Amino acid sequence: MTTKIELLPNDSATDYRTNSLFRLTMRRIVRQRSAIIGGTILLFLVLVAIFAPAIAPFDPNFVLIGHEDIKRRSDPCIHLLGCPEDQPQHILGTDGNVRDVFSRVVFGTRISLMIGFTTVGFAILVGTLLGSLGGFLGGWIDNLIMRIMDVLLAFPSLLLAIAIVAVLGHGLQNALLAIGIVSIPVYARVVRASVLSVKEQEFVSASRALGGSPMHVLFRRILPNAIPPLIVQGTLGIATAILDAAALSFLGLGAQPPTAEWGTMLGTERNQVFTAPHLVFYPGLAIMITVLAFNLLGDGLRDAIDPRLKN
Amino acid sequence: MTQYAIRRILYSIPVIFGILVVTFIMARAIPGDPCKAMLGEKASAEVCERFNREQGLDKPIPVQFGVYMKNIFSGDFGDSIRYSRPVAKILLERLPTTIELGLIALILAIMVGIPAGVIAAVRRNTAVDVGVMIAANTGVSMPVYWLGLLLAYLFALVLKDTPFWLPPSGRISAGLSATPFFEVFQWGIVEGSGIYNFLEFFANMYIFNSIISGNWEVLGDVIKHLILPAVALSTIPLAIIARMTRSSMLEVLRQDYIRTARAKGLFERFVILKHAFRNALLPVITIIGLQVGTLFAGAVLTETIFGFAGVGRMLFEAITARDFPIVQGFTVVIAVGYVAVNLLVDLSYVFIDPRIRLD
Amino acid sequence: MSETSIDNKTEELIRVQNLVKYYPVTGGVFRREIAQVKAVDDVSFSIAKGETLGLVGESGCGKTTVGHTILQLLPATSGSVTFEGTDVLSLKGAELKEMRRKMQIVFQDPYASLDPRLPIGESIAEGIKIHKMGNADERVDRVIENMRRVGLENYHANRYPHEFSGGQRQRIGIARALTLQPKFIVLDEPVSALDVSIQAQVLNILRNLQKELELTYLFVAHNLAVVEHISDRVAVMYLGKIAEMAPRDELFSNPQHPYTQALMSAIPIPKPNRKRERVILSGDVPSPLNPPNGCRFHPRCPIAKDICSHEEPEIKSLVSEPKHKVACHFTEAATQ
Amino acid sequence: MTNNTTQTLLEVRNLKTYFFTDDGVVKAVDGVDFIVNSGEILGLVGESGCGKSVTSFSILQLIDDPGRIVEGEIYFKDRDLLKLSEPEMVGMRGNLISMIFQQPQSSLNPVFTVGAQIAEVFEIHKDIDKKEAWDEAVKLLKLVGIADAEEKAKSYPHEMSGGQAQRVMIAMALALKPELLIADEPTTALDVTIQAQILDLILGLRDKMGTSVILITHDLGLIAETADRVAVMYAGQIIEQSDIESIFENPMHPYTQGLIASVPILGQVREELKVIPGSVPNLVNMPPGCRFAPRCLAKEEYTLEICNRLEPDLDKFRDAHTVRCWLYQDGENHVAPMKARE
Repeated sequence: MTTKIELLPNDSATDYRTNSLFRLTMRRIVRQRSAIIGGTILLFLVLVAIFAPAIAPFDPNFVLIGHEDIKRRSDPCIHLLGCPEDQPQHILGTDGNVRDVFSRVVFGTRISLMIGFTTVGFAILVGTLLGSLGGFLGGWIDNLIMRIMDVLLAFPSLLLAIAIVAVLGHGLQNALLAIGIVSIPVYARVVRASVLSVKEQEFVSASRALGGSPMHVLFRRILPNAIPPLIVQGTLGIATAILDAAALSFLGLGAQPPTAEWGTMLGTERNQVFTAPHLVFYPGLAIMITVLAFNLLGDGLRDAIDPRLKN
Repeated sequence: MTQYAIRRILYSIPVIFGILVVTFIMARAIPGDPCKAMLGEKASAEVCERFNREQGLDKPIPVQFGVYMKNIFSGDFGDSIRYSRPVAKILLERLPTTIELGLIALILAIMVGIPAGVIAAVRRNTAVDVGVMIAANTGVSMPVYWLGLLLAYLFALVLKDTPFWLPPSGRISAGLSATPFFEVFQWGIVEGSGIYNFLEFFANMYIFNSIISGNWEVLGDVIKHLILPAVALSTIPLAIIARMTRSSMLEVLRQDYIRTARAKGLFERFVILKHAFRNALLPVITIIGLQVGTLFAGAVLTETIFGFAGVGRMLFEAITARDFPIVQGFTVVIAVGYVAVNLLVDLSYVFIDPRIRLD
Repeated sequence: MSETSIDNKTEELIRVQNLVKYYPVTGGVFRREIAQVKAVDDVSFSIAKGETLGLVGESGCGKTTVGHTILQLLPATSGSVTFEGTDVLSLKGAELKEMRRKMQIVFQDPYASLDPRLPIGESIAEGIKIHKMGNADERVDRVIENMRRVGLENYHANRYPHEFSGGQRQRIGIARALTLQPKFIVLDEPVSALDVSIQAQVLNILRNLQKELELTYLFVAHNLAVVEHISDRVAVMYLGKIAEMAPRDELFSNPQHPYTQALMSAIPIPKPNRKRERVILSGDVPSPLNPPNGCRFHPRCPIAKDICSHEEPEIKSLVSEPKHKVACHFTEAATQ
Repeated sequence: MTNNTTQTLLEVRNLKTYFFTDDGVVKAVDGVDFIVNSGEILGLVGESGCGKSVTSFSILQLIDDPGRIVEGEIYFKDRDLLKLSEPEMVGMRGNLISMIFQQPQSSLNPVFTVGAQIAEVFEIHKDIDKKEAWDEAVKLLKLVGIADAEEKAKSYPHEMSGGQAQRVMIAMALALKPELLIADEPTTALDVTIQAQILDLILGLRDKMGTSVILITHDLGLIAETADRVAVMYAGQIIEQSDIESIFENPMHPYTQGLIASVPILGQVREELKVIPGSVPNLVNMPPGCRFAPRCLAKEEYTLEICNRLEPDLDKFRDAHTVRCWLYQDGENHVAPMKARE
């Protein structure tokens, strides 16, 4: 025999549409003003990075001497805004080596986004491995992993990155490695914490009671549910990584001239702040906007994913 | 309660040991010949051999580590290659500058960040809240050095010849000097003695020194020099503290006991200031402890821009000059100091959260 | 212990003997183990095929731990669980996996017991996928069959847990437990998180399924009225031990243990103007970390005497009704 | 204590409290009317999400964002609470009207001692110093049956059991002998044996002080054993209201009937429990007509078509027994099938 139970009143049989958690989350994200603003800026930046050669009027490393009648560190000149037509147009002016600053800022987008995604990708990979291992296995393995993470966290992260670069040698690659290493503990902790909390959920017990092996339980039940906080942390982490990488470059430890990297551009011209402030202003603004985009997006994602912060 | 304290203190021992291991490895992990890396490619074989012997680099690694540990615990961080002086001495000279700058920045961040966060939480979803959050998000996204340069440009150049003018670099104007307070008072302490070094450390904090010795002209000048770097340095911690205060307050405000407080007949401002704030403070204090790290890292950038002869700038110069003993020594001290601050923060919970006492 | 014989006419399916579960308590500077929470302390019972044993008690009495330990979701400290002659607690790996097909569980919290990322059809199918039973078509048939059993429709399979009400989710949990065609199901407070009108739906389903599929239940709950409604026999737990156990009608008409009596009189009955003599127990339930010496109930017991504070009563059958067992110094059993 | 004439202490008229969420307007309380006479216990019963807690928070105006009282009057001794200024309302809370909650432990502030939290009530409403307030708090703790009150006053909420914490909450609520106590599921989070203690305590103190009580619960047994009158809520409305005997012996609304029949009763084994099909409607999209119509078996039995179109009123039926159901009411082109009106 079967037990007949009437359905919910709003369970009309014709309504076959389902709402996956993913779609529901997407809808909640769309409601977050900050996520939308951050996402839009990010989309814009990605487009700029992809189409940089089309947008930039010059090659970022092209020295204009001998091609145009232009001085070093000339002020921005925009014809539409009243700059005399007989002067060559450079929207953001030129730098100390007589290169077009606008083109360099545009190409800098590529490097910064690349820095953000690669370092955080690396840190998430390693951090997830360590965190899930520790959280799932527990015991001395967990203890050992977390103590090592504690040591890494005992250094102010940017300072540790500086020290690592100081040892390994200056350069963009080493800077990326250094920032990647110092970000690992954050992800290891996030993953471990969510593994521990998901592990206690009844649906995980149910999976075990159904005969699921430890690997099945870890990879099919626990880890997928630990991903959302990781995405939030990763987005915020990209912001920090870009900011830190720019700081390293500013100090001359990261990307080396003539690379069109925003921190490097700022660093090489920082003494000109009183004479040619545009050389300092625009690269810094680009850094800030990019970092802000990731911060806003991360904030919005967190609010959308963490129902406790919702009404 | 004491158990919690003891456990927390014991907990930091392996961490400090780890710090020593990491910094030890650092100096040995230099790719290629460490001697050439430090003394330059042109260093001859004999020079290098002597250098390795002096630095103990020719001994087996475990022995080197033993020596390293022993030296550090006796306060010996080796000699700077560039200055040929003990690293410890250089550190002691430089530290007061950074502490003063960092403290002012931290106080600024707390005094502005916490009220901003509380107000944003209480006025949730109003223009005030949105404004604070936009400012905070912009703040955490700001490159410190960029903000520093812009501030310098604005206050030193644009506002030149106005009362708002501020000096773009240095700690004190040329022509003024911060005579150590013990000399002003003519305590007659012998230069170089232990007590002299001790007092000099404090005298090197100019604000403290000029208040003690009552030199108001110097005080004003020193404060003028401190404003820009302190503001730049405090931006990120301030923004982070404001955000954390807001979210912590929001979390607490939806707790059951807040409803109880209202149901008792408490006026809203007491509900917020008495019942909510104290509970919201815990995560904020943790985050403040972590900001000390941000301040140290930020000091490298800020001091470099504003020409402050502090620890941060020295570290930067040492890295550029490949003066490894200084890099190593400074890193150890900053990391241990950072651990100590966070230890103190954890211990302070005992006084704020009664639940910890049970543990 | 004396709990070995149950009704001779019926076949015994599962027997729990001297089950003990202690949790370590760490403390001190080095977080060493300094004490043990005696969550379950020497519990024995058996359940016959097709029977429902109700396990009832207040929070912290160890009733849920019993259910979880039987299924090896928690390792037991000592004792044995015999299922159809097999010692369950010693099973590992493939043998344990095989045993899981026969013993299932339904959890208390309908919200937490379903993976929020999976459409419920997938959740229900998880067991048969793990055990690689049948081909894809057969699996779909099995899932739909079990969804219908609990009153869900085909098209529900593609929906997600958050689209269902609490009662529906609990029915999904039941369907998931049924797919492996188990013989025995631990029902761990299956209706305590549900509204009263929904409770009745789920209780009726559980009853009908038991008849239809010849299931055996261990029904864990804190609500005495619900337990009375669904059980054939009832065991009352207090601080990790069974205080009293008897066939349902016997227990409710003739409660012997003062704790059982107090528990029954504490339950409000929806009939106004029925003035009852109430036994209101004083004090709180003691912590299982430091259970009282002697009879664990003695500090709150209205009839406690000297002996109760130092001698622990054994669980014994009543002279008049051998199926009725009580752990109290002051029942007729004591004079046996 | 005795009341010579029944006086109305609290009257709620057409109360509407809505929550303005991203998903739409949740009409948690949508036109609630009831009265509480002085000295009586009114049981407010209903399933989760029916709006009984929101109703009680509305009385004290403790509705958090994004909720708002959009309409209605709440007369407390002939003064409309909704028209009071904020300071006047604050002066009422904890003084003339007080409240206890479902989760006693989380309802106490973890960073203050329980003694200080009780003493605070005196400091707010009475002009007495800290020392006196503390002494009063200790006295109250003794009154609510906490042994070793002097010592216990210095302890923190996490050091107490749920039962003790609820005693502290009761001490706090009854400190100033309020005229109305709102008890929101005061025993739901507690074990049955502790629940009996707490109920005993509330009833005992009420007899001493003559406080009127609104007892909010989902437990029909609890209502039957404690309340004088009952109001049954469903989907944001009161659907039946009467004295206690009448409602249990002669429930009129099909929902009330179903609710009573679906609960297992100790000592009464029934083969099959009666079931109310379906579940509570979505409070954002309420069905037109009667809110219970989609689940109503009586509607099917009598083939009432009006239920799906028009909402019935809460009508007085017999004496003080009111019910919101078309079975007993005539409407446009509708003649009540049970002829219950005569």
